[in-house]
Amino acid sequence: MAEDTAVLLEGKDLELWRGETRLFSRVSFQLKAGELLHIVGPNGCGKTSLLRVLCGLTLPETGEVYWQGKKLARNRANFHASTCYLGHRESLKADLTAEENLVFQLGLRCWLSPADIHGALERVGLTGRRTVPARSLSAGQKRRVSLARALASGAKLWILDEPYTNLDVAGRELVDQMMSEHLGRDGLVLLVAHQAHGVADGVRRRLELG
Amino acid sequence: MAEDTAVLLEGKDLELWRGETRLFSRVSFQLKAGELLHIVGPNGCGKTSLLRVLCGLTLPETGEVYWQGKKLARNRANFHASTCYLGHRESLKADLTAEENLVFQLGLRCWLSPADIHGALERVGLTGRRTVPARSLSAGQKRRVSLARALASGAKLWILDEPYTNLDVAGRELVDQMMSEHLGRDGLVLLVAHQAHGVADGVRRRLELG
Amino acid sequence: MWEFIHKLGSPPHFWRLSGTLVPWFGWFALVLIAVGTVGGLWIAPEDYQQADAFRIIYFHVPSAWLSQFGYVVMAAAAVVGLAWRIKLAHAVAAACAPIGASFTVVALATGSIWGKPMWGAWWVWDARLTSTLVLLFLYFGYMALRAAIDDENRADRASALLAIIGVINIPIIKYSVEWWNTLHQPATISKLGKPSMEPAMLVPLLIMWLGFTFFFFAILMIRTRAEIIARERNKKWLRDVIDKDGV
Amino acid sequence: MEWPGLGSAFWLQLTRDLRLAFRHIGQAANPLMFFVMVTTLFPLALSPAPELLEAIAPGVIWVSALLASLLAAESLFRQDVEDGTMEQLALSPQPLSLLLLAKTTSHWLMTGLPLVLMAPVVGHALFLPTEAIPATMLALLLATPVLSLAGAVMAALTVGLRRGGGLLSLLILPVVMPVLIFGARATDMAMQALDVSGVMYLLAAVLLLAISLAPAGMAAAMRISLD
Amino acid sequence: MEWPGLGSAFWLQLTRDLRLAFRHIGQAANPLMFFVMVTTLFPLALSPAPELLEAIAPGVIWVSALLASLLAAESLFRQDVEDGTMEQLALSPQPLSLLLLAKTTSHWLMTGLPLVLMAPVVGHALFLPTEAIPATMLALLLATPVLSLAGAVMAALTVGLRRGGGLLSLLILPVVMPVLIFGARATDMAMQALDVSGVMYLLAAVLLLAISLAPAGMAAAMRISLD
Ligand code: HEM
Ligand SMILES: Nc1ncnc2c1ncn2[C@@H]1O[C@H](COP(=O)(O)OP(=O)(O)OP(=O)(O)O)[C@@H](O)[C@H]1O
Ligand SMILES: Nc1ncnc2c1ncn2[C@@H]1O[C@H](COP(=O)(O)OP(=O)(O)OP(=O)(O)O)[C@@H](O)[C@H]1O
Ligand SMILES: [Mg+2]
Ligand SMILES: [Mg+2]
Repeated sequence: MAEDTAVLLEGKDLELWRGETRLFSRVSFQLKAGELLHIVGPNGCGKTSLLRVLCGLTLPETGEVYWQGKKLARNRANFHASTCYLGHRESLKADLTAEENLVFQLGLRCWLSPADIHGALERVGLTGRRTVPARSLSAGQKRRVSLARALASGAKLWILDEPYTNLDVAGRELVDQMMSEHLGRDGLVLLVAHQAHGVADGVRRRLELG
Repeated sequence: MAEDTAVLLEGKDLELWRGETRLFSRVSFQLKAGELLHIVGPNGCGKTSLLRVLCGLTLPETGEVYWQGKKLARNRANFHASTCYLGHRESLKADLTAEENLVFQLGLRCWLSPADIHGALERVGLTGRRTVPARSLSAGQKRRVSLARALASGAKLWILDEPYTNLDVAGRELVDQMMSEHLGRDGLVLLVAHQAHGVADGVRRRLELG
Repeated sequence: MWEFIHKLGSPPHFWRLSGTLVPWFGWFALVLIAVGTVGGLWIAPEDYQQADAFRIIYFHVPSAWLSQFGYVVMAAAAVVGLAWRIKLAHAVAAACAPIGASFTVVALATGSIWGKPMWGAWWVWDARLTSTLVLLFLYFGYMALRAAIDDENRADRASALLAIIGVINIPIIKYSVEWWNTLHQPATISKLGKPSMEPAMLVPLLIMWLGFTFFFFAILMIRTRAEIIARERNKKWLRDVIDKDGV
Repeated sequence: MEWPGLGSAFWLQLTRDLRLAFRHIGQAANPLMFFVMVTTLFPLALSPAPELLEAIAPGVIWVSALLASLLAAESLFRQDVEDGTMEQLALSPQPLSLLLLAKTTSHWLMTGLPLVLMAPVVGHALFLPTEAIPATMLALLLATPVLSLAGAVMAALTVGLRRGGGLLSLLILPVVMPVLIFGARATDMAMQALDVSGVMYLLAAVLLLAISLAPAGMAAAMRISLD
Repeated sequence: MEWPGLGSAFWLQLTRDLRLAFRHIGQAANPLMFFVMVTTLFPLALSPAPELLEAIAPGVIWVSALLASLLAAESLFRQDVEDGTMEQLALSPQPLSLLLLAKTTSHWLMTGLPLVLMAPVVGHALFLPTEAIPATMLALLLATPVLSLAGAVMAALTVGLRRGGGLLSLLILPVVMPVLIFGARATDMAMQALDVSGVMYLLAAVLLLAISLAPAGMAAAMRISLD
């Protein structure tokens, strides 16, 4: 049941508690190939937490997440092989260069030639900073490295938590382009962003939290 | 020479190198009471580095920074007592609550009653999260804690590096309000932000980098 | 089995059950310990070589036994809690740790009091003694870890994992006397078939042992109820129950 | 979906950690430094009577080995968790246990292996009879990985938490005490020219046990800490 | 401009770090537990003959002192630098050296002081003659702060000059070793009922030197590292 028309990612009435407070409950949605889900809500309403539940980092109080119809816990490896998660923190080793970081992180999930990685880095405009350790990259440049990771990962599902953060105007346009292309390739995008995204075509849905 | 009409903060042809690359050179500006300087430029052009030079964390290659006419190195304590710096990273202790963090950080620079701190936290909308350690605050909530620090610090010069990051719409408006009020109080603001800020009144200047 | 676990796993049910059981266990323990003490300290004959010093065995052995049994109970509860995500099991484990720790302390204390006349030293570095000390450290580690984690859910799971890892130590304690030739008494009671102890000494010991065990469970249930109160404080059923018939 | 095999994943993780370690050569050197200090301290501090030193040599070697690995366990996973790379490991298709095992291996290569190699030097400094040294080295070779593995499990349990208070040591020491006992016994017996094979088998058994159980434990603990 | 005085700043920093270490007062017991364990290790590793233990007691006590100070030193400042709070300290009107000194003090309170307090217990467990204990405690009281200060300077250096900066940490060896040796010597002499005042004066002198020089050194290293 993995045709592109079928539901790929599904969340069934998810509920999550933090301390005494219930962040969200009865959150359900379905996502097909080529669809983008834009999750919005005020600060602290639980968007990031929801994303972490969806990619299997956090156990929900109740509810289940399904990937290609199977429970996430059942086929975790398969799911992770086809997802790419960009969190609030770019997860870079401060002492390694952007390239070294990508080579390692992507090497765990797919076979890549150095050319692919150079291509991705060039796409996000970091060719000039080959030799700089991630520590001394600027905030926006770090963010761009994460974008390059998403590009090169060849993942089917992108989970982006505020990808526009720290990016200049050109950078924000780049993100929009990337997402449109990805959707065009029948990819899925889970987007959390406070400002409106610029994805014109493709199926776009909204999920209001809180 | 510390009347409000006088120049309070001044940078005289600052130049900074990083590795092989020159980030900026011959950067000069003057800032009077009640003025806002909006520093803009593409990612990695050196905005953050400039701010760090201005608040004395980084030594410039050439040039000098003056506060109230005196060299910064001369009256560091005086200068730091009247500045508040918000960087890319919120500098919070993950294990302390927002309140504990503020009590400590502000306690080093001024005398405050708990009421003041509560007031600031209430202003930024964190009253509901008194008991939560900063670790488990959401990204936007952390940013709001930093805003509260600026509010309560009673500093004359605010140095804000992308204060809008991770904030929802209401949060971004809050930042604009805060800045307008601060300028109204004859405060100074050094702002780095990629999107246009919403400060209507007060003297506003732009500095293009890179 | 499955149903049973989940039925027992529901706090309200456990609350009712324990409410009825605690008094019974308590009284059993009291009576047995009283009988055992009398039997052990007065009726039982003197030991031909240790004179009266040996009588401390009636407190030493049961507490030493419970120090291990308590850990096993804690680990078992932890397994249940992790495997079936039953919160009550975690509560039991949490309640168990301090009890087990205190029995371990008693075992160590009585042991070293006994050791003074027997070995001429309060403490010797012998395998069983050491592994018992390790057991105490394990209890402390468990409690320290639990205390260090703010989020209750995570505290439960992390400390449960630790408890399970620590189980390795139990067989070491149990069989240390066989594996290494130690100063410490080898199994004299637990030897199947004919115990190498005359009944007049043995019977009170067994009674004590039973009494201590009942005592252990009584305390365990009481502490678990306390845990439940702490965890379910803003649940409706608890308020109703407590309003109806107190704690 | 297809993804690179376990072998290459393990290798990738291992090489990355080693590269990082060598960039922070200082931190990596700490445990070794400690080891040297301790072993030189005893002869210098105590009345340096050879027979006394010889008597305490096993204890010194083993305790300092244990403490050195303890010292290093603290910073095993902490940095990865703080900079968010651990999250990415947990989200990779590779089994987390494998990756953490790789991290532990590199950690052992940086802390445990040097101890094994230094054993002869230390042994001489403490007048350990030469015939006891091979046995000691073998025992260390078998025991130090266990120390690293145990340390790794506990580190994974406590990584999310505020440091200090020696919580980690409180958790590790009880678990590793048996290893210490066996190891020291091996050295002791070798000094008296007794047959050590029995102890060695025991240590080897413990090592196998640790290798087979610890990775799963680490992974479970880490997933809890990341939650 | 006016700002709170040095005293209150020092106090604020101190209390914050202590609170970070011990969220619950119960955790204050952990360091004590830690020393109990470390000292139980040696008898385990050695054949537990009282006279032997007595002979090595000084070494054991002082090694665990060294360990305790090293254990925490490595990450004494690293976390603050990484989460950016150190930046804020450097930007506060208070002198950085004072604040870092406060941090070091809290570190000592967590690691050094417990050792001093536990010395009698530990000593007893290792059959240290009772008359040697007061001298040992005094020596520890003088020496452990030096260890903490040296560790702090080392930490500031490693945090700062990242690549291979740790190698500089070897520089503290010349500082630390004498302290340890003299300390252990003090215990040793006290055991033989010799006059220890000389050693004590020496330790005190070293302590004064360290207190007067270390803070400036830390601050300088830290400012470089923040640049
Ligand atoms: C601090 C010192 C001591 C400790 C930590 C200690 C610990 C233990 C432990 C853990 C057990 C096993 C209980 C069980 O599994 O049911 C035990 C049993 C026993 N201990 Fe001790 N003990 C100590 C000192 C002594 C001394 C000094 C004596 C007498 C010479 C003694 C005599 C016994 C006896 C007779 C048993 C029952 C053996 C059996 O049948 O299993 N213990 N002790
Ligand atoms: N132990 C706790 N007790 C109470 N509330 C908690 C606890 N831990 C986390 N929270 C709350 O859970 C929420 C987590 O929010 P999350 O990070 O998912 O928000 P978000 O939607 O991503 O916000 P942002 O837009 O700022 O990123 C926060 O409001 C936080 O205050
Ligand atoms: N060792 C180095 N060699 C070369 N370039 C370096 C080195 N260290 C830092 N840089 C460069 O210095 C710049 C620092 O930029 P800075 O953080 O000031 O940028 P920024 O204007 O704040 O960017 P952003 O808008 O993304 O925050 C980056 O471009 C970085 O690549
Ligand atoms: Mg978020
Ligand atoms: Mg910047």
